[in-house]
Amino acid sequence: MSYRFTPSQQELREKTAAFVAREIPREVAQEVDRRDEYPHELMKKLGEQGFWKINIPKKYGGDEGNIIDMMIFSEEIAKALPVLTFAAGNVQLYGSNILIVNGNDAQRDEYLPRLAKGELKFCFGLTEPDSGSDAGNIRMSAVPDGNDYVLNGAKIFTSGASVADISITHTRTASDRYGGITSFLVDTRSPGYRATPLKKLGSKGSDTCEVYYENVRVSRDNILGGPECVNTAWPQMMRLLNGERLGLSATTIGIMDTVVNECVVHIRKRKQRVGSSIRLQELEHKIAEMATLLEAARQLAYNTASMMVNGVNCIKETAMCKYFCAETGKKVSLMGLEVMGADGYTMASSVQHLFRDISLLTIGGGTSQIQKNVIAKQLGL
Amino acid sequence: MSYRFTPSQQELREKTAAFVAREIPREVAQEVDRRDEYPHELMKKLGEQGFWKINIPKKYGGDEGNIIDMMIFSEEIAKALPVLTFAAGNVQLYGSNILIVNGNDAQRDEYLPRLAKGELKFCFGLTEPDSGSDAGNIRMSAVPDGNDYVLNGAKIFTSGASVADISITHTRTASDRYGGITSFLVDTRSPGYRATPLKKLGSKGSDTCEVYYENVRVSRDNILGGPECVNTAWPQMMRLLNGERLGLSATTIGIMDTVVNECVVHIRKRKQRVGSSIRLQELEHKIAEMATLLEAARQLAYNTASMMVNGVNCIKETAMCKYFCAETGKKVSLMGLEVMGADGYTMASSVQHLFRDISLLTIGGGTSQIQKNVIAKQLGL
Amino acid sequence: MDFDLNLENTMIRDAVKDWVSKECTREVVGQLEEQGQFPQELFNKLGTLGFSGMMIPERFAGAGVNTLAACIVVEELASAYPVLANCYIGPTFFGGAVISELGSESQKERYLEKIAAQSLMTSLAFAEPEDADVEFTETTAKQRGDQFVIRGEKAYVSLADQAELLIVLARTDGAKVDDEVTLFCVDAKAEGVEVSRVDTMGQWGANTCDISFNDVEVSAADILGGEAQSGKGRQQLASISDTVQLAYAASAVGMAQGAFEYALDYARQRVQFGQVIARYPAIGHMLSDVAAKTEAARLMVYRAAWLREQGKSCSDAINMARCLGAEVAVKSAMDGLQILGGYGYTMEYDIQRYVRDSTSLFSAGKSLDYLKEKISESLVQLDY
Amino acid sequence: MDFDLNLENTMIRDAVKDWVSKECTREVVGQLEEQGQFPQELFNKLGTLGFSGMMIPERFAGAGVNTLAACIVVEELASAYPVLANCYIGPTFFGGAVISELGSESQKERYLEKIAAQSLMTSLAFAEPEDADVEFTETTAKQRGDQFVIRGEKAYVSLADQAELLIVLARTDGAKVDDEVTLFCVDAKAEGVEVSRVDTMGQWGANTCDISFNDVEVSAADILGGEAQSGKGRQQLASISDTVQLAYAASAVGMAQGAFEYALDYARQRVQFGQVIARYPAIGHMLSDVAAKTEAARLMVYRAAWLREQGKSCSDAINMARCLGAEVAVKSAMDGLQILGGYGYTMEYDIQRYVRDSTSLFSAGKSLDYLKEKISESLVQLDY
Repeated sequence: MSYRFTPSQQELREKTAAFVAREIPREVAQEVDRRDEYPHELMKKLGEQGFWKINIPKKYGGDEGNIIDMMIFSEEIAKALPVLTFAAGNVQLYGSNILIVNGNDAQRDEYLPRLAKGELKFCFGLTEPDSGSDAGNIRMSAVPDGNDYVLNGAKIFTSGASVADISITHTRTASDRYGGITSFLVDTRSPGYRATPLKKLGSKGSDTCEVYYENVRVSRDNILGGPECVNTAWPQMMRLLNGERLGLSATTIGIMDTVVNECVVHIRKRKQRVGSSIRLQELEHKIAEMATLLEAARQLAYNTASMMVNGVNCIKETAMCKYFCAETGKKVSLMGLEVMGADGYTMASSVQHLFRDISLLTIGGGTSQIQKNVIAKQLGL
Repeated sequence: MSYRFTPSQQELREKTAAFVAREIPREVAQEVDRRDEYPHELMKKLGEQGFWKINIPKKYGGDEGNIIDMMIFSEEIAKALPVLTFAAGNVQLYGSNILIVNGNDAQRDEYLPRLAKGELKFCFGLTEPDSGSDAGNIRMSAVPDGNDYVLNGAKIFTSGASVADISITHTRTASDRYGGITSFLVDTRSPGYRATPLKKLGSKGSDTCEVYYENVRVSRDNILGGPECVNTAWPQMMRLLNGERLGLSATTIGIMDTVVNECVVHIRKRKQRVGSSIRLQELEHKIAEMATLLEAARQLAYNTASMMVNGVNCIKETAMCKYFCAETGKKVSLMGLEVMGADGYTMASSVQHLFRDISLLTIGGGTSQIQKNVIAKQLGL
Repeated sequence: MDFDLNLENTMIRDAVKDWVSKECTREVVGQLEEQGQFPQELFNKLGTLGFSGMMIPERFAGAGVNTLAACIVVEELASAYPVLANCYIGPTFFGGAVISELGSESQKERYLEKIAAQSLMTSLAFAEPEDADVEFTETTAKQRGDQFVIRGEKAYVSLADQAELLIVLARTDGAKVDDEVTLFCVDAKAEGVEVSRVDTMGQWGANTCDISFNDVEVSAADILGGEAQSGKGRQQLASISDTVQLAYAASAVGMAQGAFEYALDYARQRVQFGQVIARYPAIGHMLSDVAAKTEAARLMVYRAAWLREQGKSCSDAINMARCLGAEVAVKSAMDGLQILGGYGYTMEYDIQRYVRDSTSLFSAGKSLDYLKEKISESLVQLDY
Repeated sequence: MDFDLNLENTMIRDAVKDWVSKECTREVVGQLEEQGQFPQELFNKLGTLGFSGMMIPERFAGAGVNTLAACIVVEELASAYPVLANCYIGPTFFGGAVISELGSESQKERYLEKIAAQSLMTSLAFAEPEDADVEFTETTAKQRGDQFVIRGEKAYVSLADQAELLIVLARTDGAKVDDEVTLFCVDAKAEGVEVSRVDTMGQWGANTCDISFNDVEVSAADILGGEAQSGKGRQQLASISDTVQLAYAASAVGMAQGAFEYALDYARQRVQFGQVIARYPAIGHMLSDVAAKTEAARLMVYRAAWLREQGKSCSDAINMARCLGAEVAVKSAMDGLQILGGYGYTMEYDIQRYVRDSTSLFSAGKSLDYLKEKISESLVQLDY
């Protein structure tokens, strides 16, 4: 029992941290937030540096890393610009990972090499206006027509939908609630596909969209996993959940790390200016609590990941992890805002930026309430 | 990086769990609590089963286990009877561990073999009526007189002081606040030594005493570590802190484990009786939260322990661990009381028993406030 | 708006405070705690103040209904000795208020005068060992002519061993739906009533009891409010719930205040690192937080009492006060324990008592999650 | 005790509520938010209601001091549009209350009438870029004959870009101890005053500004309260702090209420798994908790306002209300965000605005830890 990263994981962390230090100074992060534009340039640079290969199998030109590698990448990136981990998800998670887990060989052969090179982006069209936590309540229709299906309906909160090349689109193909959902690889250049980005509190630049499908035509070969996978999108999605939860957890850890550091620097400066004072105890204790919560979240996240890597069933644990990390991250960010005072409330401060970004994380990827439902069920309740 | 116990550690866990199942059914635990008597019989049985050898070096007849072994033992025992982990501390921690870390060869040779056999108990006389969190404020005097020292003063909150054979007693031997403290091995049969147990909210049976020393005579050879260790009790004590914090953390984990299980059983029963109902969601979510907090505490504790085992400097981390585990344990126990309702408020319920016991753990072994001071300092504040 | 107590209530508060400071000294309460018995003597002394009639109209020998004053008495008692507050709640709220509001004329005549004289303890026997929810009531009342025969088990009944009058929830033969229940006034000394004490973590002396009803006979006239109220227990329970929860809310605020003052007192004297610990933000801010939340909960209780007195809708206000009260009472006790540290953990100091007593508020009368459920049901229907 | 508003204040509340529902519609506020500018037009409309004189005696053209009513106005404005509440606080509390209480006769004559007509915005320039604490004030006021020359930097001054009057904290030459400071009334358009906006996470339109004072000349008569008050800024600040914090406390309660109603409204309509989500305890209990804490904080604010009006000691009450208010305002907004989920995260829905605006309460005027420090200082000296 020990907490140890492999040498290649340590290398990945250093490489990612170096990328962040070089390419994402605070001004760059602030600018992405201010302009609310997808970080195309940073994405391109990430690709050039080989970060898209992390989780792609060797035979497709990748590094064949596991969830821990993905988390290391996300944590380091999130320290400076959390939204970039979501954008990276358009390649690593909703592209490569989905195809590795649920695609068929033809789909993998077609897309993985190009994903590894940064030539493609995917997005994940699941949520609809009336289906949030109730994710199975999918209404978008996919009606067979010869060798094709014709898709009609609307999606919402699809990140990267206006910049992606392929949208993994969930549709209703049979009445059975969970057994009648089919996932298609939809070319976003198809006629009838239209995506409009939403303005949001945070995670600006994620290109989170409302998407409309009007008679979008897709070949049955583009069913995720191939034609035989019709009506299996729900179990396909279940296979992704553990990884998604852990990836989001890593993002929260990166965020907390920076919040804690910013607060430490802030109070140190204040002490240099006005001297040590017992009056600062309250704020110092707040920071001690924040740092402790971060440490607990970090240990929980990476140990849960190692369960997953070791093939242990860990639905309960990943749900706990996502729930704990997101709620803790929100709490730590709020405490950070309080510690930073008026300074933290300005747009120049990374703490408010990270606070706005993390506020999504108790919602996206399954709300805390849904995670608790899952945990309770796994506890036999 | 992975969460893994060695086969011998797994064996130890099973052996301890079997002991608990066999020897400490709820009625026994309740009886210890009710009578508020030191659990002599259980201590004797633990000794017979070889549990005192866990952390004693092989050359003294022990198993040479590390802090993780100690934690496994504490966690399993605490599931049924937390106070027994404190009583066990009279052998393992304040006896064996102190001698291993701070004793000299003569002292080790004299005591360790007997400790391994369960023939001796030690207690740790540090706190005084006016020195709690301010532990350095020691006033008990030790005045040299020939080859002896003469001790006068009072200690408080010394666990096991009326049943122990030896009290590791901290005294003031020079005016320097932290550099003038000396620790003696005081034979409790010495004339002038008097210990009276205190009645407490919980941890009943710990034999936590007020202790009075009236002209208690101790040879200078009985200075912990030998005569050359005069005035070094403070750094000696610092060497014990990481282990103590981790041991207490393990106790909280055992407590939380039982609280969560009791609540799960309680709600399952209720569901069997009245059927599933959305009205139970609140309580189910509470349990999900409790189970999550337990998981986070567990990961934090054992990973911090593995840092210590690997020789990493971990003052900050053990302080975080003790602080997080104790506060979380208190919170989880309070939530448990709420979930259990009127059932949990009866003396028959282990939840109220564990709640009363854990309420000490944000205080003893360094309060949460002191841990936060330590953490803040380690963060450079 | 006026946040001052009126003269009458100011005088009542002063009188109780004065009495408490003289009679409920640390020594007295400490001894009573050690004995763990119903504090009969102290309770009798309290009775001489005449506060038990505060929820009873004057025509039944009561002091006239003064809900706010009754809450203030509960609050002051609870701040020094929560058990005594519970003892007072028995006659005043469970007995006086419930019978005054829901009793039949003959029940009022039979009980109220004795209650007002504090010589008749009333207990509410609603919950059962298996469930506290009304719809799972298994205790039955079988009709035999003009009589009913009650059979079943009740659990966690406060002070049943001291009670003369038990108000018992049962299901009659004719009950058609799950929540068609009936409340009976049962003589606690009647044949077939068996009361046994349950050991609890706190509230020692306000003895929690289980009760067996082994074919206990009562008449139709013993139905609370008279025979016409048969099967209407559910509605009566809603009104009783407000009464009971208001009393517990007041008690919660008193406990919060008592634990707070005790901890503050200690923190102002205890010196560590050369300074009284109240001066450390780690301690001082804990205290200021509790002080603020206690004051807020107190205002909630007074507002709820005032609404109830004015005959206005008050269930939400009461349930909110009760939930906030429990939260701050437990917080105040737990923070106090932390502030007193090792000393607080010993039975020598009173803070452990507040810890043990305040945690009874998780389930006193109803669980907090039940009360929050009621509030949220009401919010859903609310018209903003 | 009386928990009803009197007739006058009821009418004022109704009038504000009515005005808010008509003028501060979601559409209007949404547009103003998008522009991110001082809401001049809406503010002018508000001015026609004549509420800016509520902290000003009648003899100075005010409405007569009605602290409770002023708090109610703040509360109602904040519940729909927190920025507008801050705009109202500027003249009414920073201007009207401060000048009425502390100004010299000539200052009152000069400013109050215009303030009462809401045509003179006042800002408080106390904090500095490096520190918000008085004793670290580095801005100096050097005396030159009858004049003072102010030089220094002030930070995080609300609405300074709209202000005509700045009340500025400075240290005079003669200051002997760290906290001997002086408050000056400075014309915001005076030569040497440079105001620059600071982008903030929320409170868009209630523009936060930095100010440079580059040798700004004022006369001794411009010392707040007149020349005799030179060096006595510290005491004046204590009184101003109460005024300011009471206003922010009221604003906090308004925000809590606004966010709560918004979330409740959504939760009553949004269906998931075949049921409106307000019916799920996970959502319903969140709402009931916020409802209770908002009500409690509101009572704390009203009590604080009432104490202040009665001339009673009110600093603790105000600071407690302010801390509880901030806590529940942020909680209400954050819980609301959670309840609205993905929708709440978009700028299309208002809850994100409450999140951004309410978090300003961590540092509005003073930090929460500073206020808790004040409360605990007072507790230590308290006589129970």
